[in-house]
Amino acid sequence: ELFIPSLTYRSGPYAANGIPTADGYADYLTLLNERDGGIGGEPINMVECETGYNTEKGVECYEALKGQGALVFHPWSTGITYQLIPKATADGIPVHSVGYGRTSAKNGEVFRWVFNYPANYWDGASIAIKHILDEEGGSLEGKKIALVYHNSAFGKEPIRTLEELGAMHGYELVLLPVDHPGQEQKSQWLQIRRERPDYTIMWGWGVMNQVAIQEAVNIRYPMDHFIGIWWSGSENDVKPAGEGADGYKALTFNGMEQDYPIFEDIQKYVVDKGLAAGAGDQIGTVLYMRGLYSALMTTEAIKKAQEIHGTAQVTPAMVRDGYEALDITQETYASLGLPGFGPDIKGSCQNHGGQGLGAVSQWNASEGKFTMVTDYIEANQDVIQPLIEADSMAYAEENGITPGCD
Amino acid sequence: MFYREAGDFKTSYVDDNQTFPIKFDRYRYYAVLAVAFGVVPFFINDYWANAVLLPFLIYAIAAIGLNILVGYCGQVSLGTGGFMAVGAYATYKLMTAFPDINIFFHIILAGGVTAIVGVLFGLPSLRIKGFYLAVATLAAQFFLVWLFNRVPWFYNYSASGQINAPERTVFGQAVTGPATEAWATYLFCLVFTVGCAILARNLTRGTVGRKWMSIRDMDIAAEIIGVNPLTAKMTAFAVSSFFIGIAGALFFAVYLGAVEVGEVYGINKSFLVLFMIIIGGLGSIFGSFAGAAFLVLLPVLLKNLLVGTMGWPTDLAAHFELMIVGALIIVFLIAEPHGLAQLWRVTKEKLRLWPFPH
Amino acid sequence: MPDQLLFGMEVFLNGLMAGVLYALVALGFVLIYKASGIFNYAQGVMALFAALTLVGIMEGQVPFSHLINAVFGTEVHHFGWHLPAVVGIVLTIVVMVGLAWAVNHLIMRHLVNQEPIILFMATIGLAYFMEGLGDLMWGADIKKLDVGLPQGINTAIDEVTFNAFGYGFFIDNLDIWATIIAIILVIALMIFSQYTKQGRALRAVADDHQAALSVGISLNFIWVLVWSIAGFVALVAGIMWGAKSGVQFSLSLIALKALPVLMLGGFTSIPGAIVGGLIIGVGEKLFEFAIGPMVGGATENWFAYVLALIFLVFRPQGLFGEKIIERV
Amino acid sequence: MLDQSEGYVTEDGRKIGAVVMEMKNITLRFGGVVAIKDISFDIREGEIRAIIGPNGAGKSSMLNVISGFYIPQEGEILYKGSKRPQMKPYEVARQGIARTFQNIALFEGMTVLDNVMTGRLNHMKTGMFQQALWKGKAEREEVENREVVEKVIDFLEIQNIRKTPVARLPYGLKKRVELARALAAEPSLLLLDEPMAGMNVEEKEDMSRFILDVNDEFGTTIALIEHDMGVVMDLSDRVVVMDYGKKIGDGTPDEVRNNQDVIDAYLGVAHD
Amino acid sequence: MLDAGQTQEKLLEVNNIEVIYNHVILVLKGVSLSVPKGGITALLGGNGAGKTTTLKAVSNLLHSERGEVTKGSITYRGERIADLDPAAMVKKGVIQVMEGRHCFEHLTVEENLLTGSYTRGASKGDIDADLDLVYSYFPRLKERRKSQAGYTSGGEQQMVAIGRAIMSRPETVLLDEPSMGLAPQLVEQIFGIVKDLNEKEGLTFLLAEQNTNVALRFAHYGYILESGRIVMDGPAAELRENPDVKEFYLGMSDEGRKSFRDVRSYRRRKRWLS
Ligand SMILES: Nc1ncnc2c1ncn2[C@@H]1O[C@H](COP(=O)(O)OP(=O)(O)OP(=O)(O)O)[C@@H](O)[C@H]1O
Ligand SMILES: Nc1ncnc2c1ncn2[C@@H]1O[C@H](COP(=O)(O)OP(=O)(O)OP(=O)(O)O)[C@@H](O)[C@H]1O
Ligand SMILES: [Mg+2]
Ligand SMILES: [Mg+2]
Repeated sequence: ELFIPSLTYRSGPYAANGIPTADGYADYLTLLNERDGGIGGEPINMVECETGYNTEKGVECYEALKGQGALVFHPWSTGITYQLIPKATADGIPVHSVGYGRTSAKNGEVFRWVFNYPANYWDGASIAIKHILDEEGGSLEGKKIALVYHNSAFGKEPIRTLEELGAMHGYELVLLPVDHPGQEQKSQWLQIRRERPDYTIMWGWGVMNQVAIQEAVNIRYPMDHFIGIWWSGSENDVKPAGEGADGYKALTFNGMEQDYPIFEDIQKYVVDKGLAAGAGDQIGTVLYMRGLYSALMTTEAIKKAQEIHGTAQVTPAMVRDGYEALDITQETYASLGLPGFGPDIKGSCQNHGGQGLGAVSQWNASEGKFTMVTDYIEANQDVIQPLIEADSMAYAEENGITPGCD
Repeated sequence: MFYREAGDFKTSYVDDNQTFPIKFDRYRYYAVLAVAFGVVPFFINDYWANAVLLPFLIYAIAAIGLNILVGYCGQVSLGTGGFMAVGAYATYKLMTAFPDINIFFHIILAGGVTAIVGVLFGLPSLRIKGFYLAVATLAAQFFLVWLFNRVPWFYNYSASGQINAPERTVFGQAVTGPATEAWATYLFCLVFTVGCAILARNLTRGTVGRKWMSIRDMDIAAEIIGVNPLTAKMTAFAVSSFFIGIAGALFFAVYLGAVEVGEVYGINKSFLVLFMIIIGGLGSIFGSFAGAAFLVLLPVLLKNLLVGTMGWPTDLAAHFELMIVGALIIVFLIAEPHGLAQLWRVTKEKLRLWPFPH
Repeated sequence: MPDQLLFGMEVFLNGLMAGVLYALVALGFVLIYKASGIFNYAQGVMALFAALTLVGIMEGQVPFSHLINAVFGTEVHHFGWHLPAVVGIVLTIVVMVGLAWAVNHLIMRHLVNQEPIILFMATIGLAYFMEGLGDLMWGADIKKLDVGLPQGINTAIDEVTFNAFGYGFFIDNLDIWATIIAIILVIALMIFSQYTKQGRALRAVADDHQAALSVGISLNFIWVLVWSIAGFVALVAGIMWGAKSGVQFSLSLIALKALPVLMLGGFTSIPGAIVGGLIIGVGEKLFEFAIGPMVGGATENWFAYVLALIFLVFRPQGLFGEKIIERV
Repeated sequence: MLDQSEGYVTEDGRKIGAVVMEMKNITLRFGGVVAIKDISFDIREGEIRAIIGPNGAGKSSMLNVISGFYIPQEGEILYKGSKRPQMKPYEVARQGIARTFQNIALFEGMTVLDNVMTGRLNHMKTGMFQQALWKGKAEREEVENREVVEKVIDFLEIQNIRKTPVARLPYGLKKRVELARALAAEPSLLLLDEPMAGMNVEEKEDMSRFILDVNDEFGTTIALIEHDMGVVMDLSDRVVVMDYGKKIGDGTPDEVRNNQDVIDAYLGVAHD
Repeated sequence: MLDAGQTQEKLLEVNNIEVIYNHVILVLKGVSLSVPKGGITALLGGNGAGKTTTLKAVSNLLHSERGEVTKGSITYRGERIADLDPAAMVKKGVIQVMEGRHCFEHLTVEENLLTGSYTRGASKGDIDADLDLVYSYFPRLKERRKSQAGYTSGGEQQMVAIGRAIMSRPETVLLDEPSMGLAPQLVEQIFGIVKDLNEKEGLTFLLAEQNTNVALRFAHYGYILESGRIVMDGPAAELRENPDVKEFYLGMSDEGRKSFRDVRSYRRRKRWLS
């Protein structure tokens, strides 16, 4: 049996986002169990543990579940990820933070047990700028770009990257922090209205997203010049603003089509059997698909681990090997019933974070869904890689880690 | 007669001033200490340490601290989270600036730093009272969190804005960092908790404590009979913040190891610690422990019961958990407004009279 | 006029509007504090709960559907109706009155004559409970709330100011509506509390529960009454804020924006809530506008509190609060 | 009037000393209300000085002025011969002035013993750090002061309620505990605001005895507000009568009793 | 209604009640008394005897003090009142003037008085008339009617409390230590008012007092309470003549009133029971 815990937050301030994510994650694993009898013939035992997005509860969950032989942890919260990095490293259990968590964990030589496939926040910043470059025909000279961000570690992540890129492309960066929780953003949006930035990028979370989008609509900011990070781009964020939000863009690293073949299987093996997680009403939403994608990466890693070690009953250490050997291509996606679903990912001991590919999606209010409007764009690794190197080495030094692969 | 004090005579005022004047209580107290120091470390595992005992011990310190301010001195404060953050960041700066000094002293010093900050934010209490003061202390909460988030010097300019506790040892045994053993962190915190409890007890049974309580019960009368409100309130803020600072330091360094200020030391923490002392009992050290135990254990218990034993879906369980905690708080207050400590006292009084009802 | 001044004026006006929105939340606190000396921590959650209920009723959501489905294995979600806003609001008021009744009979009644901090604690328990209940009843997803209030830039003001200064001011229509509603509410509540018998009784209760009982004021009645009114105010606040951010859990956090307003205006003063709101709104917006960029921004959260704190040092009972009686 | 500088000897042979406290032309206003209007009087060492007057006359306000809690708009206070600068109430207390309150101001959350111990605050000097460690100086000091307090407790016969929280005590006992708290401070001047309100005759007799004994044994000067004329006439050496903030009489009980103004304003009928 | 003096009709009857505070403190140990319609009944006794507790048991204010009547019964006009809340008691015409004033500090004196008329559906004119009545009894209050009650002197607050009760036009008033802290003139005056109300308006009074002397002068019947038990009762005139009462409650010895100075030793309290 493969014990895979899932730290969910189906309650608390971010429950609206936590529910679809957790559902997608759970449904995929259930599907594998029902359809394939697990992974490599070994059934999956998934256990949810509710964190409410609260760090201490996360720690409690971790301690409770690690004792039961957890193979890998998805903390689903940056705060919890930071908690688990040292703990899981000491315990030898992989931690996978999908598009959140500590960016420099991409450096596998320092963070031996931590993975952040398929992309990180610095990738996100770079992808957004690349997209803007495309829109502007290749030059951002003299342009003004505003960053509206959650005033926390998470929100501050892209600043360095955006500054570096600004120096490179010659745009001016305007920083507009929004304090938690972000229900009042009048000041920030009045400033945007005055400064008229050509583009606005948003690093938001929770209620901040909804308010920002509503305010943007109120000041009639051109929505297609407003780009959110992937955590600011779910149906939850745009729906309260109604029609006005039409055209809002957000980054993504997974597909959001409504006709993947896998849906038939999910219907047949999961929903119809009454095994759907939660209320079963989230299938196909952006966050559901992200949860599903996370499960997909994890199970692929486990498959790899089984291949490498020739046993179906893998251990956490083997799963890490599987993660490092992760190699997901377009064929893989297609074979899983999700053609074109995500970018190619190829891991290694050094690279725990994938190739940094992401796409831009856009909200279509009348149809009520996001659609991808670009192909997967590659982040500017020349800029990002040195930053990652510097940050991870600082961490290594602080904690007495000798970087390297064992 | 389960509970007897008859025949337990005191012949000196020293005896009468003891913490546990009743023999039975005293022995029970020694027994608890013996188990805590001598037995628990041999049976503790990561789960018990990290999910239950460490938070309990650390919250108990914070609760004692807040209880001194609210329960003994009557100054309601909602700045606990912010002050804990001061303790945490002070330890972090000290740990990284003076790596050769024992962490033990860093934590005490961090308490000292918090005490100073506490006094600073306590000054308005000379003018502002009651709930006005409570809300005013939120200024400290929000400002401090903003400050630690804002000024990179506090987090040593790390890219993530988080602080991470590097490994530090006591007697060669790691108590912070990833490579700690459950028993070591437990004992480390236990020493602080017991130490703080004893200090708090000493302070509250003597002149200082009486000054605090007189200010709490009737500040004008207290001033007229000779209590200087400035020193009384400021010492309460200082001592209280000292303990809270220590709690914040341990919370960061020993328990969590990595912290982002807004998330861990947010306003919820302030409320949580306040709940602990109200549920436990204002103006009671035992109550601080009881309240901390209640609010640390209850959610864990409920979760294990509802999800683990009864197999409910996690989200339903989480909602019910909230409802049950809320309802229990209310039920407790209705049954005994003065907290678990008072409940315990009444029970003792009843036991003393047992089998007679009055 | 120089640009900075124009911008400053725009910020000022928007600060006023934001202040009104804070005041709407603060009003609920004031009412209950005035009538019982209780600092009602649950006020924010009540706003959330009211808004959730309103949306739920309007959209025909089946309450507790998640629970029902989990227990009975059914698949019910919607009744399949869409009610007009007015009907929804009326039904929600009925629910809030029911809530007020339950709060009084299950909680407050048993805590007569207790110290304020104990009552405060009880409202925290209530907040927890309602948080869980709200989620369980209506689900945790973010809902769109639309009762037909206009939203977005007011073009008339934009044009007028553009013609006058060459720079169009941004004023949100929703804010204008909020202001109108708030003014009506404040006037009505002021009349109620100053000039009616019930209003006087309400203030008497706040001073001394026991003495109020002894002159025959029925605490049960007074409390159900004020909690109902507070529930109604919470509904109004919930509608306004819900229109901005969608109805979701975080709505309960608006309480934190109301607290400094409350301090500044005085816990017991209805006009104080409005004046305090305006001062806080303008103060924090201007500070963020003028000083914010120098210190890195996002100052609004703490600035409101610091501003209120400074005020209080000079006037410990807030601007309009009842004088704190100090006698021996 | 009695002569100003020297003391005098009372009927029962007690010797009264020089003036310890002199109130000179005190005026106190609250907004429009004039609580005290240009009042002067003195208190002599060792005497029992009563202040009487109808309700709202300003008696309690006068005690509050002496305690430093109200600051008069006009007038000055001479204490032990020199002008008292404006002081905080706790500084006044440190000069050896203790008092009780009209509406009992005990610390409800504390036990009787703790309440009485607070009376000794100004005699206890150990710092906070020593207190925190307890053993040694702090404990010694505590015990020493406890002994004094126990004497007061014995004196007032409240041994059996030592450890009871005061909130539970009936009114009369509370009054006595308050007196104990004031006595514990070993004051040189004791201000009593209606110490016998709400007591029956028997209890008043006891309380009278306590007051006389304190005055006798410790030579404490006492200023006393009381409405029971029997008590006032029997106990006090000199009486000040106030009405509507004004002084309408000052003198020995007999003088006051027969003062027509006093009879009109306060006594109603001539008391025997 | 207007016939002075007591009648035979028992308005209020307390039968053998026991009261416990906080589930542990037994305060009343079987108290019985009855209050005839139109009479002034005095409840006398030392500190802590349980007078206040008895009154609160009648007005049902005990619940808010965490006290409970655990045994016995209380009837008003033959009806059990255990389940009524205090407001209902006021509506029935029973109002308590609480010991220690309990004014509404933040309300003005006049507003305080007006709260007294809360339960009445009376017209503004009637209420104003009553207000004038109260002011005529207590002219001092009229002067201070616009000040916050919290800032008035002790005696003024006592007047407010009594005036407030009158405003409710009660049938029975439970008066708890009305004389406490009042100037002698005013004590007489207040008892005079009580007597007036009793005789002219036919109000019934149950009066808890320490000031035995005055109380027995005005009351028709008296009960003496010691440590939670009734130890003696009888018509006021008789009680006044009882030697024990004389000695312990009136402070008189055979030679008339003694000086407080002459009490040379502390009295060993004499108690009938306990
Ligand atoms: N809330 C309470 N909790 C506990 N004990 C109480 C409470 N109220 C009163 N008591 C106790 O009940 C006893 C009777 O008190 P009560 O107030 O009825 O006396 P009383 O006769 O009115 O005395 P007094 O003349 O001093 O007012 C006292 O011993 C008192 O300690
Ligand atoms: N802090 C204050 N603010 C306003 N008015 C006050 C204040 N203190 C006292 N007063 C007023 O001053 C007058 C004198 O009050 P004081 O309490 O001194 O009277 P008193 O002589 O002690 O009367 P009693 O015998 O009734 O206690 C009263 O009219 C009172 O209302
Ligand atoms: Mg007075
Ligand atoms: Mg009484």
